[in-house]
Amino acid sequence: MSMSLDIAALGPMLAVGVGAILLPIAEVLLARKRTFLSRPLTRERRGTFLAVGSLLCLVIALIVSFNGFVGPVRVFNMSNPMIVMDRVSHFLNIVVLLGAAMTVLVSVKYLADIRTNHGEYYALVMSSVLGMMFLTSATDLILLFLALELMSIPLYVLSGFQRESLRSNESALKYFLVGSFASAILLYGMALLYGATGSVSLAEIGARFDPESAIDMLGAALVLVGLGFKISSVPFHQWAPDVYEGAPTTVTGFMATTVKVAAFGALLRVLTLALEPASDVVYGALWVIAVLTMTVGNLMAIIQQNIKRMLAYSSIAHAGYVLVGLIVGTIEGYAAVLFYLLVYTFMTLGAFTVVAILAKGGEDRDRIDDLAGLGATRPLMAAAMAISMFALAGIPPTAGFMGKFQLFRAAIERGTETGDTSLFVLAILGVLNSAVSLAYYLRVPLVMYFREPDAKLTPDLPGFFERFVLLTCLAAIVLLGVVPGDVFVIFGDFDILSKTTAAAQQLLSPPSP
Amino acid sequence: MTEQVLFYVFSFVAVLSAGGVVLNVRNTVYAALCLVVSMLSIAVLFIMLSAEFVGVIQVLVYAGAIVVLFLFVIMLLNLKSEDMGAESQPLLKLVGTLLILVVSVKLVALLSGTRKSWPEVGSEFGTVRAIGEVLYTDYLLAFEIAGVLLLAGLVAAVVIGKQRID
Amino acid sequence: MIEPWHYQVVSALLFMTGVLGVLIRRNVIVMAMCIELMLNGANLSLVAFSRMWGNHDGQIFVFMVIVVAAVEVAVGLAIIIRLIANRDSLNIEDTNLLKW
Amino acid sequence: MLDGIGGWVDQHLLTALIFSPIASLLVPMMLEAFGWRLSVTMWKGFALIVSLVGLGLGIEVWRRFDATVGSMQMVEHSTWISGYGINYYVGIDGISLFLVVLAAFLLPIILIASWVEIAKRVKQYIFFMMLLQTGMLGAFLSLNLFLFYVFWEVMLIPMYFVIGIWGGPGRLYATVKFFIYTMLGSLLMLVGILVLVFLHYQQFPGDPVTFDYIGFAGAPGIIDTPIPTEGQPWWQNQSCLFLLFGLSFAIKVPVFPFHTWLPDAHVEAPTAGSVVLAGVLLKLGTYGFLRYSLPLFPVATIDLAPWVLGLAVIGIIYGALVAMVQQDIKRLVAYASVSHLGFVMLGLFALNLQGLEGALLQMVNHGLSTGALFLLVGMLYQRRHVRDIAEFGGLARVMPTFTAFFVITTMASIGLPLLNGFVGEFLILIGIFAVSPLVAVLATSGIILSAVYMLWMVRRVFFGPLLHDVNRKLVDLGLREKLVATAMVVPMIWIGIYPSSFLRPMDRSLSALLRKMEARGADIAAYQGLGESSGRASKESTDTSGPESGE
Amino acid sequence: MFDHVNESLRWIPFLPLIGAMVSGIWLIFARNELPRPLVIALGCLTPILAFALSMWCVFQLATTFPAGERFFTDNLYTWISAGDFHAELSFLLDPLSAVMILVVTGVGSLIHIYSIGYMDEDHRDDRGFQRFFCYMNLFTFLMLMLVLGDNLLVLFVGWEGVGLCSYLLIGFWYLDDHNAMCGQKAFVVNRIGDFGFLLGIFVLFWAFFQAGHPTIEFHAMREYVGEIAQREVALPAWLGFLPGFPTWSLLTLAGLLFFLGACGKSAQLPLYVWLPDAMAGPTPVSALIHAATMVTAGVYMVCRLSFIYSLAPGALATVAWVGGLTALFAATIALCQKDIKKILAYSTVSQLGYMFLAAGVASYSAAIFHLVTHAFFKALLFLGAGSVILGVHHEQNIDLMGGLRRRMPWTHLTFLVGVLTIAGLPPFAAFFSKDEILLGVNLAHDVPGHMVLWGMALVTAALTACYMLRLYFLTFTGECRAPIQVRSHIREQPTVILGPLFVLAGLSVLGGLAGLPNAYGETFFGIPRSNSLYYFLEESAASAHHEVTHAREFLLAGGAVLIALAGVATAALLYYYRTDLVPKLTAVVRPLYRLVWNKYYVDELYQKTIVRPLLRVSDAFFYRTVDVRIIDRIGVDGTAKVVRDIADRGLKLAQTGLTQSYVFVMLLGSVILIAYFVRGL
Repeated sequence: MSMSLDIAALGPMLAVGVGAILLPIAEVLLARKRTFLSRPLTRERRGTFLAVGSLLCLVIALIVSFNGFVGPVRVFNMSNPMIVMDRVSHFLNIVVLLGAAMTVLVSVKYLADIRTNHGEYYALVMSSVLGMMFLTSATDLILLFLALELMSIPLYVLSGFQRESLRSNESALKYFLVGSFASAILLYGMALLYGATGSVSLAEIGARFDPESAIDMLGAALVLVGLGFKISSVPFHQWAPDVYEGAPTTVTGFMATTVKVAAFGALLRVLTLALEPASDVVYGALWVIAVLTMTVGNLMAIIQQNIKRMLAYSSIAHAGYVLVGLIVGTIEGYAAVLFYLLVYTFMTLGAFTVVAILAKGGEDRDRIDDLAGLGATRPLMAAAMAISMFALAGIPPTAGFMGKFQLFRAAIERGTETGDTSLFVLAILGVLNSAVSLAYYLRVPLVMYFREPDAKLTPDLPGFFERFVLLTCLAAIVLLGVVPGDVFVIFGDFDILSKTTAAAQQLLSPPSP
Repeated sequence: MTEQVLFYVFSFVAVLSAGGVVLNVRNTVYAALCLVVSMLSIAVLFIMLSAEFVGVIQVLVYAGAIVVLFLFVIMLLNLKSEDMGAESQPLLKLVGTLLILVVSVKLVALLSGTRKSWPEVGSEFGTVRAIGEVLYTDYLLAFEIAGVLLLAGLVAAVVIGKQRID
Repeated sequence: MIEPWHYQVVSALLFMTGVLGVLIRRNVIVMAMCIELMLNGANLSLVAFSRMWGNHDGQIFVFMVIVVAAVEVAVGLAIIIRLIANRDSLNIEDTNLLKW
Repeated sequence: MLDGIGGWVDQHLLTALIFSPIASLLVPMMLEAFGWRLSVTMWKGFALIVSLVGLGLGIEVWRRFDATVGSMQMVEHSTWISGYGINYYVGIDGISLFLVVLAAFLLPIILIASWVEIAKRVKQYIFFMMLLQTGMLGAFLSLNLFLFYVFWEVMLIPMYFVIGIWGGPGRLYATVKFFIYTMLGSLLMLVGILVLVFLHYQQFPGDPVTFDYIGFAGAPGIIDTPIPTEGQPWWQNQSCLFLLFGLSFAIKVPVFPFHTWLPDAHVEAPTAGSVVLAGVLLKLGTYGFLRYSLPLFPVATIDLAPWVLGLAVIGIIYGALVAMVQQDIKRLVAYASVSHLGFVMLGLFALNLQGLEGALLQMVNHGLSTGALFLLVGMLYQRRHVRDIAEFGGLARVMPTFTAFFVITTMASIGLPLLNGFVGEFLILIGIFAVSPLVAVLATSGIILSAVYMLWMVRRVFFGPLLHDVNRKLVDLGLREKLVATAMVVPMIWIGIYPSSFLRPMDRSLSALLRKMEARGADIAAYQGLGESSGRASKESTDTSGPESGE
Repeated sequence: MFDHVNESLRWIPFLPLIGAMVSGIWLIFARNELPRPLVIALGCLTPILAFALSMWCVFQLATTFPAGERFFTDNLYTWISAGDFHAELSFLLDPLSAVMILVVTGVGSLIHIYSIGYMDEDHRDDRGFQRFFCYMNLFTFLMLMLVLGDNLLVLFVGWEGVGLCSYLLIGFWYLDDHNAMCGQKAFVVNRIGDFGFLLGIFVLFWAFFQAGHPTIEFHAMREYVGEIAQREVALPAWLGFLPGFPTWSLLTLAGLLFFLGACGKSAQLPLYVWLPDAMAGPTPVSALIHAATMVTAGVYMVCRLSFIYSLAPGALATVAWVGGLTALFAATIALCQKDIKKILAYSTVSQLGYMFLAAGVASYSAAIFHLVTHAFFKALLFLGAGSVILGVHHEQNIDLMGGLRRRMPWTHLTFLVGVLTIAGLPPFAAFFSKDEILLGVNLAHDVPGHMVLWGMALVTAALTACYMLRLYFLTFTGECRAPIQVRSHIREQPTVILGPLFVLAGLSVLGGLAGLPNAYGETFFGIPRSNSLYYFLEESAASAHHEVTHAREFLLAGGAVLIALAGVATAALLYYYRTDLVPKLTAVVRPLYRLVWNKYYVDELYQKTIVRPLLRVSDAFFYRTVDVRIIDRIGVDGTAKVVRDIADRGLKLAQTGLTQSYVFVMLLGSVILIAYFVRGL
């Protein structure tokens, strides 16, 4: 049999994969008494080296993805295209890579602060990222499952990375148990889908899917449960707060952003390719899930004292917002989803970065009160935090508002076209929710600016990496909010909005490789 | 005829020993052993479904590696009998159990409704050769990813598991 | 005559047994085992379907699942060991520092 | 270089007006970035200069304004987010003119007034005030619904900080309450805007989707969208949309049951905050009604008018009664604002020229007189750091100048003729009388009550014996404060004596608005209880008069 | 400036305004006081110049303009214009306003001069002297706006403005809280009247608007009033108790509304309560504002709108009755007061009632006539009282006076003239004006119960004579009851104070000639149409014309004189010859006496029924209950709390931290999802 493999289609993955494979080796080499630098390295130096290395891979991957975006749609293996490298996957990969890169940058100092600076960290991050990238592009159940696990398993460990801290252990254990439980359910669902249609490729499943048959629908439901777990949508969300709170802050940031992005990518694929025939039932279910997710997330966030936990709930709520775009199911809707995921990454990472910088003396300082007086002591951090909060709350002229605006715009547009009241109600509930969300988002600037700083707990200055990340997030939040059109012109006419739209178009009309 | 006997026997054993894993509260080791039994019988079912390769893998990896790993850990922590205090949320678990029973019944009913017959398949079907061909052509990518996954798992297990980090 | 649905029933039973175990057993190791049971259930149905459709996708899938399962168990057990090292208990209910 | 800028400003007057406050801050920021240490005074001085430039621009706008046309003037239009119909689209007409001028006028006064009051975090203070100014001006001038919404929201953040950082003891509660309350309303408005936009998109399938409120270059704008009055789905009807918009405006105004954030905000806010709040921010609510609710949903306006009128009247009387029993001067003035803005609402929903012009003028009046009251109270607070009426008494003896200004302002706000308040209130009342004499009667009784609470406050603060010895040592206004007070009082007298210079520019725009409402299916003639027969009368008589057909 | 008479009109009000502005701005911005001479020049010269100018204008009016169109306007600019509503800022000089401005500027100037002396040694307040003249000038300006206003709105400007000045001047000595409170009371009560006034404007404007002539300008209204004469307004159902329900004549409604305003401004029942308290101000203020000019604005307004009232008999009757009742009511109260100024205040109320009575029977000229004479003698009385008060060192209680005749002869003389005038004895001015009023009432057949009114008017006249004489006797006759240390220093006042007294006394004596009734004119002097005021005013406010024989006129007059004499006699008996009778008498009618002595408890009534309940309701119910508790705590914070509690008390419980509960929830969720997906399940 003849195979025609298009290795280059995997460009971005290769870059990251190489990193994932080489970093552990590099770590071992660097850890020796006599390194090629001919003298033993402190753990910090080692960490920095590895971070830079992984950063290198990520940046290469980024560049490749940017190129891929403007290029044609490609698949790895013509005879059995398990992945499709279309604009959606490229776009989401870019988002994931950005998130990962920023995480890596922040981690260097943070790991030193919490005294768990192990080189494996970066290897695990890289392999997780690899999983995410495959997840966003997978069009095949097998690959979907594999990628999901490749993404999750390193995360189980990463969240338990503070080996000595009970909270970290607990977070890891919970994540592991509930996570693998969920993936087992997902697997069973996949099995049923396969049994119902006799194929593992999403496109063919979609072609043969029979909404009347019970097994098909059963499989669909179970798959939705599995993916719903990954995007932490109610009622499959409860692991998120615990895990996010216990995990090291940078890991939390990483999980809260990239994992969601990738999982939403998978969800997009499944919904558009496989479950299209069952769309009305699926969307009906998603409507309820979206409303629940927004509401529960926001309500629970109000009563939190720990900022990581609060952000966990806020990330749940935001998953709800994004679902709105999925439910709309138009080009605008999907474009809004993509855009929102990008924006969301910056907003949330900005916040988590600040929290990470606050860590000191081997432990996190993640109570909201720990931020008291930050506005006076550390203006940049405070500003970043505040703007992230306002963005998350969706106040113009920040990117968060732009994202929400597009989501609700899509909903209303579809609603007015079809006279579908449910979409209008969804939008109303959405905006009411974001009004509720103010209750906790505003608390952070309130504490930072209106409270007097605690004298003995002045956080240390953000280092170069951190400052870089903060400024990047700030710039992105503001620019994406003010001129969402042509933000990334520097990357060669990269008009986000039109790009998301273009990507969404490809999503709706799956390209024939 | 023999097929039916085999099927019923092994599926019975499989489910029974699976139940053993769940219900055997006293001794974790027994639970692990039940797991082995269940997996072996599942392997038999695999082979009955003319999936030799997978069956073999099932025996080697699952029974041979995974469960051994379990046992190893159990021994390492040498806790034969687990003694957990009082149940903290009995009601929830009761309801859950009932729910599961109901769902299982429904599920069985539903699945038994789907009547389909076996297609004729060549003798090649499910052999190592056949699987190998597909695996290294169509599913090459998946295979590679599985490799990375194993590496990642290795690193992960090491970093989290090893007793002390210098 | 044994038909595909027989196997499906068995797999479903296995799967649900696993679910039951995860729900009611408080010993984390046993919970991990039960997850393996769930995976096995899924595997069985995959193989059965693969036979039913006469294509190999299902078996490949199972192969991959077994790999995944192995990794999962390795990692999971590592985490559990770490847990034991820090807190001498296998009871899942003892790990609830993080709540609300 | 300079005349280059000059030329640009000459071309883009409104843009310059909107963005000069915030943009000009780049200069000192640059300087500081390059290592110059600017002293606090330099910052203040710079801010003052900038605000004065803004005032100059505002006056220039007024000078250029052509009172003989009712349409938008000095329009600027350029694409912001292509493909989304989101444009940078600003323009001014008789409705927004004086609110803009007012805003531009108040900023320097506020800065001078708070020259010493603001001691800590001066840079942040200046930044927020400038941002606030930009937001307010933008909201008044924008003609693109998206742009409007953005500016509308942008104002919240600086106000949040101004109250929260420089406010009184209860500031946290007050500021969060203010923020969430306002945001809740405006988010609903966002949904309303979206529905409108896509209704428009459906009505005019040929055109691209647009957020432009008034069509640019011949294209139909949102204002031209026919909106169903009944039929399915219910949420595309005028009434529903009116409510979506109206709630946010009503909260901002604030209309009766939604008013409780205002006293808290006023009491806790620093002087500057209170002045901006009372002076300009509240006007955005009434402005919103006038600019958007009335012309967009004329039929719903008339259908729901009874409710609005009811709430407004309740607000007038209720606010006055509650103000009467306040012990805290600022709280008293805050409730007085509720009462006064009730008048404005009445004027708006009178839907005749008298009412509308009165309402619009009253917005300016309220900005001046209540703003002045807050300024004066602030001066008092600077000296004694208390606001309890009981703490004072007999101040007229030690602070005659202060007393004089305060009494004049009071008289203005209770609507004494030859001062600004009277013109507005009179026009509003005579306007609403045409719609519902009963409402007019109730509202007019409000002017009795206003005299009661204001004079009572004046008496207890300024007259009677000097009970507290601390008050004996109070010093009268200094030069700076006299300047501020005079600057506030002069326009009051001007409006009171020669209101035409304000009424005339409004006239065309407002009558155009009324014609627009009629063109969009509002039967205003029938709505005017007296106007109805007046329609006949005017047809018989030679002049085509009638309260609604102003020309 | 004098080249054209129209142009010159505006300067009549503006001259005092200049004075007010200069000293006012100085007061605001400077710390010290202007030099006294300058203050006096500004304060007194401006009204005097205004007076001269008014004389000239009136002379022009009377001579250059032919009878029939004796009016001209001075139009400055369009003040308010919105839609069809236009209000010019323009002044109108016609016979009515001519009379008024002469009174205002004339009497005003005299009082200004008087004030120089009166305020001279007042040291209660630094810069008080200048402040006083500033306010007085401001008042003069606004009063002139009021009387010269060419339309309702300008009239209203003056209307409210004089209210403000009265507020400021009553509370002039603000350091005494009581004074401030009185000023506030005056302002608020006046506002109640203004409430009616405004509504009246609205009614008239829209009525004329519907008739196709949107205007509030007097001559235009008068021209078109016929077109709306027949308009009826439907009353809402809850007004069913009113007479004439369900519809009222629109003009009646308007007339009543305006009259409400008049009641406020001119202290008629039930809104008279502020005037007695207004005496807290300096005496010249009482003389100028609360006797001569401002309080008569209501009468002026009714006459100004006579063309409406003449078409609204219901309104007119109401005016008459309220006036008559007020006259009687106030006179009774005045009987027992002990404060010299309070007595004069109540007599003012009573006299104003007289004027309204006159206006109510449509004899407007009589009303104006009495207004003029009243301005003379009441100003005289107040100024005299002021000089007395100065003499006894700011003592106002007449029980502590007495025997001042010898110590202050000139004051005594002028005061006596005033007393006799108000008592209505010939040949003093008030005799003629009162006489005309009584005649008018007696003949007004179309007013229901006009004979009753006539009787009340006669009784009032008697009472007036009685209490004024009482005042006179108690103050000037008998032996001095003032405290010893004061007694020795009681001196006659300087010329600057006495001068105005003499002038006013002269006017009180001769003022009657302005409106000498035709009967007297023809009988004694052979002058036909000697009631020149009547004919002069006819074209601005046409009074009802009654054919009446001279005999009847004399008869009525004689009756009136007898009545007055009776009152005089009673007073003389009780307070001069047999002073010992008074205690006995009061002992006999003690409850009645106490009732009257406490002014019928009207103030207390208002306090109990209106003021206190309003405050209590506002505080306890509206503020503390509705605002704080219901809206804020339950409504706003309540919502927030509920939202929070949903999480804190509810959802939170699901987040147990126990893994297996999460598993359970997931399971539950999946089952529901499956049930929704697989209909069969």
